[in-house]
Amino acid sequence: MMKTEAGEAFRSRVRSFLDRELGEGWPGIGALTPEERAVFRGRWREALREERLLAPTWPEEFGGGGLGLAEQAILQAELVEAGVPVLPLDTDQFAFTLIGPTLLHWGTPEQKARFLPRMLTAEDRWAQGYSEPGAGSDLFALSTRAVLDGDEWVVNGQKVWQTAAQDANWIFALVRTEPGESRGRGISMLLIPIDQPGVEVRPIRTITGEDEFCEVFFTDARTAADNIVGPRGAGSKVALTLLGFERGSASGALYAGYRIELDRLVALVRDRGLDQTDWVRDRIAQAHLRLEMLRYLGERNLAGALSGAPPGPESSIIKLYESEYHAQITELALELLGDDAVAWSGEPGVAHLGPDPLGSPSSPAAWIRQFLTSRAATIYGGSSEIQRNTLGEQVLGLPREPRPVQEAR
Amino acid sequence: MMKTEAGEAFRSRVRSFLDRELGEGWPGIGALTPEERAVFRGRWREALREERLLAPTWPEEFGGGGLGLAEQAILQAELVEAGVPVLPLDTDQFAFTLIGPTLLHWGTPEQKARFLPRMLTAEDRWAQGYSEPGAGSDLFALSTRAVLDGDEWVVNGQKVWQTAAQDANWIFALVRTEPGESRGRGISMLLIPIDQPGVEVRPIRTITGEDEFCEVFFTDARTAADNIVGPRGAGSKVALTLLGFERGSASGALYAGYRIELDRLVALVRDRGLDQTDWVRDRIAQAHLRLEMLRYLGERNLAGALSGAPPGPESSIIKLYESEYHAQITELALELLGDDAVAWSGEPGVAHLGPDPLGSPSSPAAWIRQFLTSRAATIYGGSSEIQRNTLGEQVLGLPREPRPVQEAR
Amino acid sequence: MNTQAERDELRSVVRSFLESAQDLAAVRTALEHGHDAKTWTRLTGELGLGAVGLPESHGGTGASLGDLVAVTEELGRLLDPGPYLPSLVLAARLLTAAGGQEDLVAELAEGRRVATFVAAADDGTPLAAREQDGALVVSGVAPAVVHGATADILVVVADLDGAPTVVLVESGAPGVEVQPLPAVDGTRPLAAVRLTDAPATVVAAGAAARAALAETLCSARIALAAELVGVAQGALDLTTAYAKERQQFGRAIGSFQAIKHRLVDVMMEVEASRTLVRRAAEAVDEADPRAEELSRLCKAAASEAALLAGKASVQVHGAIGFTWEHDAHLFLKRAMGASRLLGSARDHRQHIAALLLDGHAATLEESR
Amino acid sequence: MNTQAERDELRSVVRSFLESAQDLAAVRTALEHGHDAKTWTRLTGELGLGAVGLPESHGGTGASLGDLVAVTEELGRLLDPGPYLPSLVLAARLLTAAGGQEDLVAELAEGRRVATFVAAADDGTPLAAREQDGALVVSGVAPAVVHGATADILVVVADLDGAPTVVLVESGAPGVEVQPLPAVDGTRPLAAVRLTDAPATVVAAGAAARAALAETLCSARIALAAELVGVAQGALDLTTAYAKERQQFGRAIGSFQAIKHRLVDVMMEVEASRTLVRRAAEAVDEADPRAEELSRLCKAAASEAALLAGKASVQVHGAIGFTWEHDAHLFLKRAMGASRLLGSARDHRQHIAALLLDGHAATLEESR
Repeated sequence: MMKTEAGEAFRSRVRSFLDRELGEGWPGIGALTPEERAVFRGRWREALREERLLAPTWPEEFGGGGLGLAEQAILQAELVEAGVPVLPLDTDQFAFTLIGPTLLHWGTPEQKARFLPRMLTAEDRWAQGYSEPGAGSDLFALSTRAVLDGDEWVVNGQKVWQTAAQDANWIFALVRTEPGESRGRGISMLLIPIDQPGVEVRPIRTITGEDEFCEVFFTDARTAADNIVGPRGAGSKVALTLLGFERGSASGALYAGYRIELDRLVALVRDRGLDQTDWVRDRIAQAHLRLEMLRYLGERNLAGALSGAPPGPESSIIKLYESEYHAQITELALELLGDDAVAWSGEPGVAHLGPDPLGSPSSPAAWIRQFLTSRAATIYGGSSEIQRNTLGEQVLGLPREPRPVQEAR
Repeated sequence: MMKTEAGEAFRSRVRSFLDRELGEGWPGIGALTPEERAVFRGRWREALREERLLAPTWPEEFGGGGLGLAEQAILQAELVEAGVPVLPLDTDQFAFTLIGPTLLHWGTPEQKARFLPRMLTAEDRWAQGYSEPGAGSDLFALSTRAVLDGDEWVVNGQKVWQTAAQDANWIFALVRTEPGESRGRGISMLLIPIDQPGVEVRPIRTITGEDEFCEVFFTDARTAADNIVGPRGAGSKVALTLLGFERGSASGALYAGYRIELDRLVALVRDRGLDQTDWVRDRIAQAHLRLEMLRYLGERNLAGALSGAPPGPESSIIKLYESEYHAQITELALELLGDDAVAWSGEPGVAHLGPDPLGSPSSPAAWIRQFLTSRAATIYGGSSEIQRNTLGEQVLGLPREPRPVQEAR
Repeated sequence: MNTQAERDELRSVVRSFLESAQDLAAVRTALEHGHDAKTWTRLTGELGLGAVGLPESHGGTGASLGDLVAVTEELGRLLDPGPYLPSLVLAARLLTAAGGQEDLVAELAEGRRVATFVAAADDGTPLAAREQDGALVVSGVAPAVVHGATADILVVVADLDGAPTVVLVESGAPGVEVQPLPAVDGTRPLAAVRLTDAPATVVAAGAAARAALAETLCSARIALAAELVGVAQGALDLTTAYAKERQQFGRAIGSFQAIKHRLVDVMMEVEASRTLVRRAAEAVDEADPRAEELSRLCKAAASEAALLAGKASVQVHGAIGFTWEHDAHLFLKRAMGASRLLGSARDHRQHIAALLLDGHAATLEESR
Repeated sequence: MNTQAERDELRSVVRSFLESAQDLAAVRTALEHGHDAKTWTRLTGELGLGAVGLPESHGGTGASLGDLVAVTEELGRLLDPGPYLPSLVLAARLLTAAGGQEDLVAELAEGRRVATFVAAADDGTPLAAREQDGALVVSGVAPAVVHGATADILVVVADLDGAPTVVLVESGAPGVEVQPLPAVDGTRPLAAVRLTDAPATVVAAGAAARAALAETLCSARIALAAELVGVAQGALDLTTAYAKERQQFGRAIGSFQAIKHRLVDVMMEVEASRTLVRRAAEAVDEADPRAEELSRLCKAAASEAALLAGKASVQVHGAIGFTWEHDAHLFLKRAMGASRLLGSARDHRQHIAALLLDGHAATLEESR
C-alpha cells in the first residue's frame, strides 16, 4: 500500500489519540470482563465521538469528521490493531455503515438533519429490516407491506435475522408499498420507530446458544409518511446503493482483525508444543498465505476506489475469501485443540461475527464459538453460492441459469 | 466378502491355470517390453479362450464358460492380481463387456450364432460408436443417421472418441433412423462392418501424445438390414440396458488393479526415503482408506447382485469414487516425484486407462502418463457432474434442473 | 449372529421406538435435563436392545458386533441422548471381555444400572492403582468421561505395578469426584472424573486385561463409527427434505447443482462409511486379523462423513440452520463430539500409516 | 519505475506482438522444433522487451521488477516458448546483481545471445569449481536446465573452496555435455547439463555472489509467479469462452452451477495470486524486507492457481480437452512445469512456516 504524507500524519493523530485514551499497557478489549467491556464501550464511543472519529467521513455539520476514504481506512485499521472497537455498540454498524450512508445519499435535507446527529449521540439506535422468513438469499422476495393511511404508513409483516434489534429504537425496512408491481419493483425503504405497540421484537437463539438474532413483527405499526427513503417503489435501488459505499475502506481493519486472530492461533500452536509438527506447519503457512491474499486484495480494492477506477471483482472475491478463510482457520483451531474441543471450557469469546478482538482468550470455548459463528459467514449477506453465481455472471460473463418454466410463461 | 465353497474351488482352478500358463516368477505383464507384451497378449488370449475363460458367463454354445457372476468376479480379480489381462486385446472390452452382452439380451438367434463365436476367435474385433462431436455427456444428442435402402442401411455421419477402432473391423453404433422423433426416441443400434469404402477411421492424438482415440466417418456406409439390434427406434433403450449387465463383477478386479498401483506408490515412497515424512504418511493412509472404501462398495454391489437385491447407488458412487481416487493418487505420485515430475524420464507406462498392471515401472514417465490419463476418467462415460446430477435425482430424489425456456415452449 | 434381513428388522425396531418415544423435541429436553430414564429402561429392558451384541452367558442375545452396529447406527440417526455407548458398548463389553461379572453385565443390559468407561485418555491410558491396607485403591484424573455424572459404576483402566488392570469403582464411593463439563454436544454429557484413593475391585489384570481392553476399543470404535454414520444420515435426510421443499428464485433449492452436488458428496461418504463399518463389524465377528485396522479405517471415515454432513446441513439450511430452534446444529454438534471420541480421523490415519509404512504389513498382505 | 498505466501499456505491447507473431499454432511448432529465433530477436531486440527490468547501466529500461512482471505475465498467458526466463530473468539478472558484465547483459537483453542458469538444483545448490593450471574449471551435474540445449552461455553457481561463486561457461567449451530431456511442458525445453572440468570465468565470489544469487532467485520467483498467473489466466480465458459457447442439454454449459462455480474458484485464485505477485514486485522495488517472504508466498499461490486452472480447463472441455489438438493441455503442462521450477508451493510453505514458527518473526512483525 502506498503511504502518503497526509495519511501518515493522520495515522500519527490517531495513534496519539489512542495513547491518550488507552494509556500504557492496554491489553485490548478482548481481555476485559463482560461488565468491564460494557462500561468501556460507552466510554470509548464517547471518546470517538468527541474526536469526531465515530463517523469519520460524514460531513462535519452532522457531527462527522469530514475525512476521506483513505483516512477512514487508516483509522479503522489502527483501531482494530489497538484492540478497540470501530463501532462500539451493536446497533452502530447499522447506523454508520448502512442507514447513515443511505440517508446521506438519498435522504431529504430534513431527514439528514433529523436522523444523522441522533445516530452519533445514540439517541437513535438502528436495526436493519431486510430479510424475511422464507426469503433467504433472494433479497427481494419479501411480503411485509405498508399502505399509506393519511399521513402515516401502516406496516404489517415480519422481519427476521435482525442482529442487535433488542437494543434498537428504530428500524429501516424494505417493505412492499406498490402491490401491483412484482418483486423488486414494488418495494420502498421506510424508517419505522420500534417503540410503539405495533412493533414486537422477539429474540432468536442461535447455534451458539446466545440470543443474537431477533424477529421483528409489525402489526399495524405506524410511521410518518415522510419517513420514506428515496422515491416510492425505489427501495430495491436504494438498498443496492449501499453496496457501493465505502468501498474498500474496511479492508485494513479486516486484515488487522484476522491477523490478531492468526497470531492467537500461532500462540496456541506453540503453547501446545505443535510448532514442529509437519501438518500444523503446513496449515499455518497456508493460513498466512490466504490471509496475505485477503490483505492485498483489500488494498487493491481500496486503491481502486481512491483512484476512481471502476469497481473490479475484489469486493465479492474478498467476501468469499474471508468467509472461507474464517471457516478454515477455526476448523484448524479445533483440530489443534484435539480432545479439548469437546467442551466449552475456558473463557468465552467476544465477537458476534468475525474474529475475536485483541486480548481475547484462546480457550476451547472461544474457538468453538468462532468455529460455529464462522459457519454463518458463508450465509449472511448472500450465500457463497449466490456470490459465485454473481461473480460467474458479472465478471466472467457466463450465462445465467435458465428461468424456471413457470416464470417464463 | 462371504467366501463360498464353490467359489473357492473355482479360485483354485483359476490359480492352477495361472500357475500352468505363467510358470514360476512371472513378473506381471507390466514388466515386459512392448514387443514382448504384444506377443504375450496373443498367446494369453488363446490360453484364456481354450480354458473358456475369455467370456466366462456366456453360454457354452457360443464358446463361453457358462459360469455365474460370482465366478466371473473371482476370475477377474485373480487375473489382475496375477498381472495378466482380463481382456487381452484393446477391442475385447467392447466385444465382451458391451456388444456381446447386448446381443445375448437383445440379439436374434441368427445374430448370436453369427457374431458371438467370432468375437471369441477375434475374427470380429469391435469398436464402439456412441459419442459424436458436440454431444459430450448428452448421450442421445446425436446426428449420425441411417436410412433403409432396399435390404441395406445407408449410414452417414461421424463418431468420435473411439478407443481401439484402429484394430477393429466392426463397429456397433447408435444412429438416428426415425427422423421424425426427437432425441432418445428416434435412435437404433446398428452393427456396421468397418472394412468398406464408406467407413474411414482417423486417429486422434491425446493429451499424452499417443494415438489412443479415433474418429470414424461414415459416408454412405452400408450394412445389412438385419444388422439392427433390438427394434427400430429402441436404440437408447438397448444402449442403456448395458449399464445393468455384470453388475459388480468387475469390482474385485478394480480393487486389485488399484491395490497393485498403491503398492507401487508405497514402494516409491520408500525408495525416495519419504516414508517417515508426515504429510506423505497422512496422504498414503488416506489413499489406503479411500481404496478400501472402493473395495467394499464394490463387494456390496456384487453381493447385492448375487442376492437379487435391487441395484443401489453403488455403481454410480463407485464410478465417482474411482475417478476421483485415481486423480488424487496420481497427483500424489507427482508430488512425491518432486522435481523429477518435469520430464518423461524412465520406462513408459502400460495401461491406456486405469492403473498400470503388475510389474509396470514406477518411473516419472509412467506416473505422468497416469496423471494425465486420470484426468479423462472424470470425463469418460458421463462426466462427474452428470453422475452427481443422476445420483442427486435418482437416489436423493432431488428435483431436476428446470428445462430451458426454449425447450419448454 | 443374525442375517442382514434380521438386522434390518432390528434396525427398524430401534427406529420405530425412538421415533415414537423420543423425537428431536425430547432430545432437546435431554439437553437441559439429561436423558429420560424411562425411555432408557424401555429401550434396554423392555425392548431388550441393551442385550444386543453381548454373549448369552451375560444375558445378551449373542456376541455379534454386526447386530450391535445396526442398533448404534439408528441411535445416531435419531441422536439418542442415553448412555448406550458408555454403559453397553464400552463398560459392558470390557467387563465381558475381561471375564466374569455376568450379573453386573446383565444389569447393565437390562438398563437397571448404568456404567461408564474411565481412563486418563479414551485410548485406554491407565490411571494409577495401588494396594492400601490390603485393599486396592485408584487415583488419577479422567478429563472427559461420557455420562460420567450419571453413571452408577465406573469401569476403570488402571496401572498396578506396571500391569494393566481393569477395576470397578462405585460412583458413590469415597474419593470419587465428578465435575460435569459444558459439552459441545449436549446430547452426550461429559464429566471430568477425579479419583483419589477410591476403593476398587479388580476385574482382570495383566495380559487378560490388556487383551480385553484392545478388543473392547476395537469394537467400540466400530460401534461409534456406526453411530456417526447414523448421525450423518440423519443430517443428510433433514437437509435433503429441506432442499426439496425450500423454494428460492422460483425453484426448489435442491434443483441447483451447487446444492445437489454437495448433498451427493455427503451421500457418497455416508454410503462408503456405512459399507466400511459393516465390513469392520463382520471382521470382528469372524475374528479376521484385519479387524483392528478396519476399526480404525471406519472410525476415520465415519468421523469425516458426519462432520461433512453436519456442516453441509447448517450451510444448506441457510440462516434458519444457524438458529438454536432448528435441528441442524444438533447433528453438527453430535458429529463434533463423536468424531473426537475414541480417536479422531487424523489419529487413526497415523495408526494406519504405521501399519502401511513401518513394516507391520502382515495384516495388509493378508487383506489381498 | 513505471506507473500502473504504463505497465498496462507494456502489457498490451507484449500481448499484441505475441498474438500477431506467435499464436498457439506457432507455439505448437516450437514443441517440435524449438522456439522461433526470429520471434525471439524481435521480442527482445526490436520491441526492447529484453531490456525490461534491467538497469540502464546494462542497457536496460530501469531496474523495476514491477515492469518485468507485467511482461512475464503476458508471456505466460500466451505460452511463449522463448528463453525469457533463463536468459533474462535468471542469467541477466544474476550477472547484473553480481556486478560488471554490462556488455554481456546488453547482448542478452537485445536477444543477440541466450544464456541460462545452471546449478545442481534450482534453489542455487552449487556445482564444484577448482583451480587447474591457474585457470578455473567447473564440474558437476545440473539435472534439468531450462533451455539448456540452446543457450550460448551458462551462468553457473559453483562452490570454490567453500565460497559461493558465480562463473560463466561457454556452452561450446570443452567439458560441457548437454542432454535434452523429454520435458512434460514442451513449451519450455529442458536439458541435463554435465560439466567436466569445463573452463570458467569468475563473475563474483563470496558474499557478493551469495547476495546476488539470493536477490536473483527472489526476483525470479516473482517473475515466474507472474508467468504462472498468466498461464492460469490464459487457461481460464480459454475455458470461459468454451463454457459460454458449448451447448449441452439445451443450454450453454457455463450456465450450470457446477461449471460456473468451478470457473469462479479459478478466477478467484488468479486474481488473488496476481495481486500478491504485484505486491511482491513492489516490495522488491522498494527494498522492503518482506520481499523474500512475499516472493515465496506469490510463487506458492501462483503455482497452485495455474495447476487449478489447467486441470479445470481439461475437465470443463470434456473429451475435446483431452486431445492433443486442443490447447487445454498446453496450459496444464506449462503449469505442471512452471509450478515446480524454482520451488513448489509446498517447498515455499515450508520456508514460510519456518519464518512464522521458528523464531524468525522479525519480518512478519514488520509487516503489520
